[in-house]
Amino acid sequence: MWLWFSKLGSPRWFYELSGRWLPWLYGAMALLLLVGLTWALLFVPEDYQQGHTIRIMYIHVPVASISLACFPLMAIAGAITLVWKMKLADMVAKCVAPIGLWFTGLALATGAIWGEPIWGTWWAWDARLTSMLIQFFLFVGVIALRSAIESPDAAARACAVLAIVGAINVPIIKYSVEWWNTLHQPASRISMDAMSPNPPEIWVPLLIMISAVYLLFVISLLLRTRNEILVRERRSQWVTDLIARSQS
Amino acid sequence: MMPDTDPLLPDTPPAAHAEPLLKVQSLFCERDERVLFSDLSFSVGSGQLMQVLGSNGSGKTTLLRIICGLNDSYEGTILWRGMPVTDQRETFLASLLYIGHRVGVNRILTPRENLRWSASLHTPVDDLRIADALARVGLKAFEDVPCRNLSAGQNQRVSLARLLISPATLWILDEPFTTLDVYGVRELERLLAEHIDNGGSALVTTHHRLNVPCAVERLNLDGVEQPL
Amino acid sequence: MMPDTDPLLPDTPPAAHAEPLLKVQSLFCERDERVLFSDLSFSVGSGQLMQVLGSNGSGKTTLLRIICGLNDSYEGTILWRGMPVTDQRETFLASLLYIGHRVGVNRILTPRENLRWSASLHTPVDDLRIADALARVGLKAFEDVPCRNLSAGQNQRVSLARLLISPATLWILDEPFTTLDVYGVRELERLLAEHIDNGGSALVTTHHRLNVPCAVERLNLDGVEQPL
Amino acid sequence: MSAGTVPEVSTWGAFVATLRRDLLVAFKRRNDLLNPIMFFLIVVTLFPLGVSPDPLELAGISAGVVWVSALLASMLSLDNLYRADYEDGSLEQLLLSPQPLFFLVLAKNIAHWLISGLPVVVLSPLLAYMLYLPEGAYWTLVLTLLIGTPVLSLFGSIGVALTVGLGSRGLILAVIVLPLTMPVLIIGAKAVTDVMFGLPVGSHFALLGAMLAVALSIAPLASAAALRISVN
Amino acid sequence: MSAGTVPEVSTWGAFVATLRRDLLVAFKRRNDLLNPIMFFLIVVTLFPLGVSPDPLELAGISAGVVWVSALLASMLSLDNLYRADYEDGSLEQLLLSPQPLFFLVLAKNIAHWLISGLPVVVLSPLLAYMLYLPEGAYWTLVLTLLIGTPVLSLFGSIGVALTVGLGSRGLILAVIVLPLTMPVLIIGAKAVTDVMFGLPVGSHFALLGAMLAVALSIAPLASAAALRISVN
Ligand code: HEM
Ligand SMILES: Nc1ncnc2c1ncn2[C@@H]1O[C@H](COP(=O)(O)OP(=O)(O)OP(=O)(O)O)[C@@H](O)[C@H]1O
Ligand SMILES: Nc1ncnc2c1ncn2[C@@H]1O[C@H](COP(=O)(O)OP(=O)(O)OP(=O)(O)O)[C@@H](O)[C@H]1O
Ligand SMILES: [Mg+2]
Ligand SMILES: [Mg+2]
Repeated sequence: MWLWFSKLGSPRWFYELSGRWLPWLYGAMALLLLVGLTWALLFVPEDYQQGHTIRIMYIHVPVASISLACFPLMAIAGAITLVWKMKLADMVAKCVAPIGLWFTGLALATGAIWGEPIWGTWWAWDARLTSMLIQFFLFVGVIALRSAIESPDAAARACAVLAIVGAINVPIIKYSVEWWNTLHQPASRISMDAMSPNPPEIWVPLLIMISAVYLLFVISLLLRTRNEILVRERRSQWVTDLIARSQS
Repeated sequence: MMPDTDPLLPDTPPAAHAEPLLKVQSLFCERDERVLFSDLSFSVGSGQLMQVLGSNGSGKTTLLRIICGLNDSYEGTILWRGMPVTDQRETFLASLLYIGHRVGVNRILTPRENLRWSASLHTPVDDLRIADALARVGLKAFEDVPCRNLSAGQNQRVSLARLLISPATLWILDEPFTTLDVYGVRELERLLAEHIDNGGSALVTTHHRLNVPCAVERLNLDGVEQPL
Repeated sequence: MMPDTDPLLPDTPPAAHAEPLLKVQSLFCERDERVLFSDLSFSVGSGQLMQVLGSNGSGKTTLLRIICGLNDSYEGTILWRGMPVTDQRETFLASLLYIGHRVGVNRILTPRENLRWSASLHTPVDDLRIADALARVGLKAFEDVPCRNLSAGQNQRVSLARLLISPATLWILDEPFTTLDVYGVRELERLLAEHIDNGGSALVTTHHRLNVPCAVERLNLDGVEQPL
Repeated sequence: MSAGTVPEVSTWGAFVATLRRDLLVAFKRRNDLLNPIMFFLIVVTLFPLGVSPDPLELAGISAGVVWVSALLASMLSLDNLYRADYEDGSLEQLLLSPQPLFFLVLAKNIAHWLISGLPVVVLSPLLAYMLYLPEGAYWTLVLTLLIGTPVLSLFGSIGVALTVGLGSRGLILAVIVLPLTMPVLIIGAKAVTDVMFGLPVGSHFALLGAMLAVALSIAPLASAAALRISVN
Repeated sequence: MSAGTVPEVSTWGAFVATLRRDLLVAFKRRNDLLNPIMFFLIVVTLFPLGVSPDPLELAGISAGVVWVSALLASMLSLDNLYRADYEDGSLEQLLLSPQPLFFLVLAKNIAHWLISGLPVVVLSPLLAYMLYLPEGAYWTLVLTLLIGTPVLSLFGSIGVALTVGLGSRGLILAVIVLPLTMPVLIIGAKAVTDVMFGLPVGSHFALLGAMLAVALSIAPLASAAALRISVN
């Protein structure tokens, strides 16, 4: 176990392993995305109320659900950085922040685009929307702090502290926001209940899209992390060898 | 590089007294991809004064901050009385007095108030001791002037007064002679000599030739002579 | 105290050359109800190097800032080429270069960018001059490193590089040797000597003995020897 | 000055000395005492000016405005918490104290709250009156602020500790701290509005209390860790 | 380095160099560019959280809230204007330049507005939308901010210049600057609300324009004088 752990901490090992995984991940994602998108865009029946706009769901829901996973992931990586000083954990923490920001932004954007035809407004101070917005701010804070601190080592630990404090806060924020607005606008709440009576034609492609976007997330995280590994280890022997090999 | 057991073995440096208090073993540090020092080992015993030399940017300040624990981007071991400092932070800090480039003097407070707080962080002392210390560093008339109204050298003196009220064994001073006038320099040298006489030890960076009655070890961080 | 007309009269100080550029007449200044100096008069001619001495808190920094016009709580007259500086601020400033306790180096920018801006405030110079100046003060490899990543002495060197790109006649330097290593001290002394040779003049405070080939006048601000 | 003896140390003494020192600094610069109040007052007056002087409209937003202003006042005063100490080197001395950093940081946070939080709490009824807050909600407002502002100081302290070594000021601190403190704002302001509508507010107070407890136990730790990182 | 010749000087060159330098510092710390916008966004978010998420209620206060937030964002970013220069000694160098201080200060103020004012103006429609500002008032809001924020930078600069030598931060600045800038806030917000009610707003714009003209000609002078005092 400990061996595995220390091995996992080795950027080189991670780089090589992920290099072997990537082609498979690419393939799987391409397949799922192709199936999911064609199904969602061409074959899913029009909703009797929402019309074609229902198709935005196939982007919105996967993106939104992944964005929720990013902050906890960052906090866990941060905790590992602080406790075991594992470099790889910090690289992951660093790379997941912008991805989380993008996915949160995308969820906000797709939600807004969807909301326009459904609610007649791009934005409402609904509980879920608001907590997403605050999460967006939290990501911005972490990224701003990372870019403001110049020493990578100090930045790693400072961001880890912030991510952990933020992660303790995320549930509190979510709870307080939800509880804050249910009195005023219970109608605009989104929930799985709305989906349950729906037939499999609707939720099967959704599941496919969720898996596809999850893979997209994993791939982008891997690519970013690999890039980060190369940058940080650029003076180590194996990276120099790698560069020499790729150039010849 | 150095034997890490018996300090009485013949290859210990001549001035190292009985027991090496601080021991630095194969220290490595790089900043901005420039190696500042690698495999640096030395020890400071009680009653030993070590002057750290090196040209600008050679890593003197960095070394001192690493030893104090203010900077932890290094590899290697630092031992205090034979135990790694990381395992006994509090004990080590209780025997340490550090004065850095930034003197640690609040500009709103008076010298007296500044010293009172500094002391309370380590060992509280009574006001008489503080007044004595301030008088000895030449601030007799300035005890109750806000430090922002003092000159650069006077502020430096406030921070040096800490040396007089602290029971610390190890002094780590980063360019303490900066902005001191000739009297101040002489007084600080006298303080250093007293401390060494009493069995304390000190690690000091300065570009100036120390004029003290005791032996001064030199640690030079310059790999090559600087071309300037 | 001094004749304020013909500089060739016998009672001008021996090293004062032909024309007194800067002339300070019966200057009086008190701070916090302590008189720092009163009826202070001296002059600095071209090709003259004046070292201001005095114990900590005697008013050296205050004097230099008064001359530059950064501090105007004084009484007395300061003349530049025979005219009160207050009547010809711009002309005076165009011939002045001041480096104070705070070095005037932005910590985000690189040495190169810092120098470029400094120069543009007086006389813009091309990048080649700047690179030369930085190389001469020993920052050849550090031209594009943000200054916050430089050591204390390296920052001081950035500010000293200004001496090399400025056409100013009068240098006013407040403890410029602080944190410089021995090479830096030597280089700065060489710079000072060159400037004096070229007919420039300089007013320098430092507690260290200047080791320059030219004559050094001394202005001591201490009324009495300090008891320290 | 005898070498070799470890001096007797006193955590409580260091705690009190640090608390007293920070209060002393604030008292010497009387501005530090006056400014949070003045800022609070000014920001609150911005609203009648910027929004509308209509009593009814103001009454509706009064609780929120007072709370938002308290939040901003607390955040703005945070900058003083470690900055001066960082710049003059006192922070290094603090970190090199053999005493547990947790308590020293806590002492500084308490001093900060006494200087900038408490005056705001005391002044709030006056401002609430100026904004036509309904009679019955005064005590709730004061109580929520009394429990909430220490949480703001404690969380804010983490943000300042993380950013104290950076050149840029104010804004990055706000960007980090404000999102973290939004729950306090929501619950505090909600409690006051709920009282205005005659709703029960016990659970709000329980929540605020829980937040204070969590903040008291965790925030100084996080601040201490952050300070070590910043000084590095 | 020949002694005795007065070097040829160029005010325009010094102006451009100073402007470029301040922008360069901001670009190197990309945060400086992002933070005013984020702060603006976050502060605007505080109001729905604190006051009420109700569209109608928010629409009523939206103009005021956007303006107050812009004012606060401008003020918070002001702290960067001279502080770093004061602390590292660059300010002394600025004062010792033979060039007229008026233009150097103006260059710094323009840089400050480009970094912190302009982004706020650009972002304001989005926030106005989130606060349900009625359709017709968008252009008025953007225009008032476009004319008003430079006035905030220019007046704010005087406040920073006066307080740059003081130890305490943020709050005293706010206490000095906010009252100075209240007229801008009142007129700017009023113009937007008037448009919402279909009233004419020409005179408001005339007033704002006049303020800008006055600020441009007087404020840099006052800032320059204040800087001289602060460095003393
Ligand atoms: C900016 C606006 C919006 C944001 C920020 C947003 C955010 C979210 C979030 C965070 C989730 C949770 C994903 C998960 O738990 O895995 C979600 C799910 C969902 N959203 Fe949105 N949303 C927005 C607008 C909308 C709109 C306008 C609709 C359409 C009526 C909508 C429909 C859904 C559905 C059906 C789900 C899946 C059900 C669920 O997992 O709870 N969303 N959205
Ligand atoms: N801001 C100030 N306000 C009031 N008095 C001051 C201020 N700064 C310095 N003083 C007083 O003026 C005197 C002279 O200070 P100055 O800085 O000129 O001394 P100095 O000769 O440069 O000393 P040093 O060698 O320490 O740099 C000091 O004794 C101090 O008490
Ligand atoms: N914050 C920092 N980040 C990255 N590198 C730094 C930092 N501070 C200093 N350095 C680098 O580390 C080197 C050593 O700096 P240090 O301050 O230890 O030198 P020093 O020997 O104390 O010099 P001086 O005599 O000028 O005080 C410098 O060359 C500098 O480039
Ligand atoms: Mg140093
Ligand atoms: Mg001085």
